[in-house]
Amino acid sequence: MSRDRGSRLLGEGIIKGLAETARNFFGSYVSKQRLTTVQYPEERIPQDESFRNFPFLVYDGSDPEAGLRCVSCQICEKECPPKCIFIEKSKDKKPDAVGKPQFYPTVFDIDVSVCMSCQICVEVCPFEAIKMDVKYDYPTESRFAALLFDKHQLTKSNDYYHQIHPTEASAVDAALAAEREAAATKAAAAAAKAAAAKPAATAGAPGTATASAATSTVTPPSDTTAGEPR
Amino acid sequence: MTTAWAPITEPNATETPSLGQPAPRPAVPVTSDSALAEQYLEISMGPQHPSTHGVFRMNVVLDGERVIQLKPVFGYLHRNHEKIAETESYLGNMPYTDRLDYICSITNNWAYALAVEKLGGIEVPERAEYIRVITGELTRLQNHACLLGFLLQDMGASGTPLMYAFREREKVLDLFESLTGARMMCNYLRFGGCRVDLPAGWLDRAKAFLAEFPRFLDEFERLLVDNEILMERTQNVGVLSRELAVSSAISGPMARASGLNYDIRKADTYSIYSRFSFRVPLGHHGDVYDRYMIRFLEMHESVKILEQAMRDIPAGPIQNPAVKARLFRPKPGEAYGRIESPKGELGFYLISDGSGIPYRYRVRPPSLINLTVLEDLCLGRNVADVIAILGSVDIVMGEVDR
Amino acid sequence: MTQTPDQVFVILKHWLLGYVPTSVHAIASAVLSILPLMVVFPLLFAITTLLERKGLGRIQNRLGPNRTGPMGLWQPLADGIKSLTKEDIVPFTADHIVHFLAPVLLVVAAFLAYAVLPVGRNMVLVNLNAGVLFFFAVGSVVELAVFMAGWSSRSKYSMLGAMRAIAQMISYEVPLVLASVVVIMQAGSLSTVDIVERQATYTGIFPHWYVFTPWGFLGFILFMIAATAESNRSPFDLPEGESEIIAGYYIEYSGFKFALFFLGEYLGMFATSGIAITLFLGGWSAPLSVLTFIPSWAWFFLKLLTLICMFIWVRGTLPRLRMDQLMNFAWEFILPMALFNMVIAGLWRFMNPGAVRWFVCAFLILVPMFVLSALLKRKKKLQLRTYSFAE
Amino acid sequence: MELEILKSEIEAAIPDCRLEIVPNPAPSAQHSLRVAPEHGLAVAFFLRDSCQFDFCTNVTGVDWPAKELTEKIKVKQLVDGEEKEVDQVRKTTVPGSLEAVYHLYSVERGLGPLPLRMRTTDRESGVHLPSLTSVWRSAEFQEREIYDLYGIVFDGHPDLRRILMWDGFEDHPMRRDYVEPDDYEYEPTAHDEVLARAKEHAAKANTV
Repeated sequence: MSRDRGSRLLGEGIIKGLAETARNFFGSYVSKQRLTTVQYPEERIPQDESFRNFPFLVYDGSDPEAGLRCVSCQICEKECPPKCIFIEKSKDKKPDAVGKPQFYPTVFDIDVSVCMSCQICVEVCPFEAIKMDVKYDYPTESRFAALLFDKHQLTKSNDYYHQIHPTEASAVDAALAAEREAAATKAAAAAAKAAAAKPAATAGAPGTATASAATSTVTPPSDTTAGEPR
Repeated sequence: MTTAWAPITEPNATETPSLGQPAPRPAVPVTSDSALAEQYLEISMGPQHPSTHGVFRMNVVLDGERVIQLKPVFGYLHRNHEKIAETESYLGNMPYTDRLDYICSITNNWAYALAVEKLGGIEVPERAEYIRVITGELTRLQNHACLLGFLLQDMGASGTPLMYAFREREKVLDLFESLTGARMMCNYLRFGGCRVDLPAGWLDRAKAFLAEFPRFLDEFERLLVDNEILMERTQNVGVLSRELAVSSAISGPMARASGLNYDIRKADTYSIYSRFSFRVPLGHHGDVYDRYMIRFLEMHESVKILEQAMRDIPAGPIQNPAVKARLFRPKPGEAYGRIESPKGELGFYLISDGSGIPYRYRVRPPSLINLTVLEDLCLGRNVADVIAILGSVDIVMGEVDR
Repeated sequence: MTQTPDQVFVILKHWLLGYVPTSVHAIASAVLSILPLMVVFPLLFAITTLLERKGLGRIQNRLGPNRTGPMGLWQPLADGIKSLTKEDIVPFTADHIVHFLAPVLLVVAAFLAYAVLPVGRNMVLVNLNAGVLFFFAVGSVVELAVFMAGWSSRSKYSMLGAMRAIAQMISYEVPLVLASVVVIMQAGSLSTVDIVERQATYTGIFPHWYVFTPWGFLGFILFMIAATAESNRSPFDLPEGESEIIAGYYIEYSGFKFALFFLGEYLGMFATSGIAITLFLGGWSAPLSVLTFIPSWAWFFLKLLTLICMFIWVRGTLPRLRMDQLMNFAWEFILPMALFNMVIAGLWRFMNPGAVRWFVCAFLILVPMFVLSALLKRKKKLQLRTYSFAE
Repeated sequence: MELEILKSEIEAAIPDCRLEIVPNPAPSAQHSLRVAPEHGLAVAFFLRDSCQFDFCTNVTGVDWPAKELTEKIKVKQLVDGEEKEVDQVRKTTVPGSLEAVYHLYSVERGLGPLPLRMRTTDRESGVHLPSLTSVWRSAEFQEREIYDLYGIVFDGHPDLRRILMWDGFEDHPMRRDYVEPDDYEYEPTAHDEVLARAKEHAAKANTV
């Protein structure tokens, strides 16, 4: 874009600049595009659906303790770049959504003053147990203790998750539902096979064996790194 | 009551400076010791200074208003990014690269991803390459707009061009927020592709933004490009010769303003830049005005690239399935990958010893290396020019100090 | 005394004087004249700070202050209270007496300049027959106050700012005076009241303002450029170049002294634009003969507000000049044009009136303007650059 | 491949200098050229002037601490009377060194990265390398950074000072064996060892 122009009066560029600011001055009364102020506390820019801030733990159903998806496999604790997640695993197990006994975290702290909401934990979690929240204003009185969110402050229901990230939540639910069906069909197939094998193995207490056989033959959970769906 | 100008007494050199005391100042050439002797005024511009673009300090020795000696001082924002990188996994380093040049976070991610892909020999699917070009060029647009605003703010135009530039930048950041989830800390690219596909309607919003971006460029040009005061303040100020530019590896718009035809998108083509037709503007004088205009013309070129990229972006996967993000262990070896970031040549040099953690992780910071010639450009000029020249170098302290 | 609304303040003053015993008559009349000026112009200063921030905001696509009061109306009050309550820090090595006196001297000098300003029909504080001379004499005291501030705060940045301020103000004082000499030549008197009287007559509905003559228009432009420099306003705000030397000579001031500096600067701006109105825009006279029913003081303040908006508009647009460019511009462009303008005014005076005179003078002004601007351009090698493109 | 040609060219031009090609197993195949420190300057001038490598983009410091290689070898040994094959673990320690890597490009000939490497004799006393700032001006700040973070002293550098750390700092933080001082202020996250250290410091602080 080369432009050549003879020598002009000294002030011509300045006058053009002044005309430009005048257009913006009068434009600001007319067009919305030239007045970009948003009165923050009263008006707020509508938040985009994929906005992310600090993480939170998802639980299905109504009871936060029982429906917690997190099985405290501590992958997110290892992968978190600024190391701001602290998990302590439970001794006993509780049945998860599919009914399989899994560990659960007795302590799940996230130090929000260190977390940079980079969502690496969401990416590496194999159980869709941790998702990104959208709430960003957490006024607290002390810098360290109050900003260390414990499990109760972090757990939020799945329909809250549907509220803030609708498309992502429905995709996650679809994937989980598919997984559960696969697990259920495999369990049913295993039960059927066990039932077929049992009559061949003549006697044996039918009732309790099939029940325990059904649950135990379902793919035994490997304690540390579970299979990775993604 | 002392009427004569009593110089502030020097802390005697013997006592070691405690943390509160300033370090004993370097010997300032004082011609003779009589009270009326000609003394040089030694001021420190920064680290708290309205126009040093962050915590950057210059020890300037002035003779009246003319600069005799200018020593830059770095390190106020030094977090030892490379030491942290030697304790994090490859994936864990990606969010930290956003914090290098915190104005263009996606191009930082791109440079790191490119280096790791060279290290691991990873291909990137078509659609991911197009998304990378689109987000990279959008980053260039908002970085150049941002810089022109700051440069004019340094030269006294009280906020008006800066506000116009930021009005446009906000639109780009909104696009990034809806794509990656965060406005400035995108953490969006992965080794072998991107993290999330374009949400529905994102491409149309991007096209709408692109349609009216040239209007901002024309407005900016009418506002100031022909302005006599700006021309007087910037023409023939801080001239950088082509030989000095090559010898001190100056890269980016600052080098092209001195006529050095070295744009990495063309010279060392990476990704799919060979498919787009765009031109590289070159200046002939290498002064602050040329650096201002080159960035201005580069915005026009970026708009052209974006139009072509948005027109023929294919459907398809956005992530190379073979690459496991979490337990990624490249084979031992080393690789140096570089891209044309808005500030210059941003390179990553990675040495891997086969484990999941990089053995050596080095960032080639364009801002720091472009500052090598700051003293050569500023010698003999006066204080107002030092600020204009520093503004035209376009530094971001996150990248300079790492 | 014809229309009462025009003379309402004069009548009010005389009515009040009636209650005062004749012994203190002189002092009371002086106080009754000074007091309204001491109230009106600081009030105008308050309004201007709000106008400036709202105007700059609108230029920059934003709203400007609107939180304090309906349209941000109480913002000046808030600023005043803030500056009163802020702690007044004086650097330890500062020269305390001179440090304290600088803002006081600045404000006193600024107020003195209003003595000769004809705010309305026979509403002038003191009708000196050398009014303009008095104005420029008092105007130069401001430089002294500025240098006192810079020198006494013993800080390097304030020292740089003070040096710059002195150089700039002195080099723009000369063209300021020369641009006004043209009007004095034409009006034949130094008294501001006579100058306004001479411009208040009309032919048909058009007034005899000097700005409508070619030399008057050029004089007005030169005067306004020099006035911007004199009051350290935008393209020439080098003494307090925020991006370079942070705040120049008043960097070491805080609290009310800092507010006093602003008051002094704005009062100086009103005074110089007041004199510009008196010399070129016909003081308090109405722009059209049919509009004389509006009181004369209203016209003065209306013109003052338009000039203030011009200052704000220029501040929102232009970047800052560098020190040596500022000086070259003063000595190599403004001064020669002002001298040339005096020659043209002389020619205008001795040619018989009519269209011929108009075109000759106008032509004789445009020629040197182009020559000088081309000369200045070539010396600085300013040109629009072309850029090559590599494929 | 052209690196061999380049190596032979250099060795022809500069009589007694020995060059060594360091293969790079990664797919990027950026093989590098190692030169002895005493010939570094001569090789650099030759590369810049005759081979037109005039764009030195990146200067990196790398720390190779001493390594212990343990390998099993078969050793004939007399064991209670007769000859027997016995495998034995032998520990050989590779001496540690600091290394400076210069990535060179050519603007005219558009040549790719040529990493030029120089190693110091050891990591304590012999940490001297020739400074290539006189050849490529871009190395000035980067060599100061390597001196600051790794401790390689570049002889002939115009202004070798610390660039990132403050002048009163003694140690070199990027070395592998750098021990972090544990008395700098940090924000103790209220958890495990960080918390423990904070408590221990608090105890020590108010006792002394």
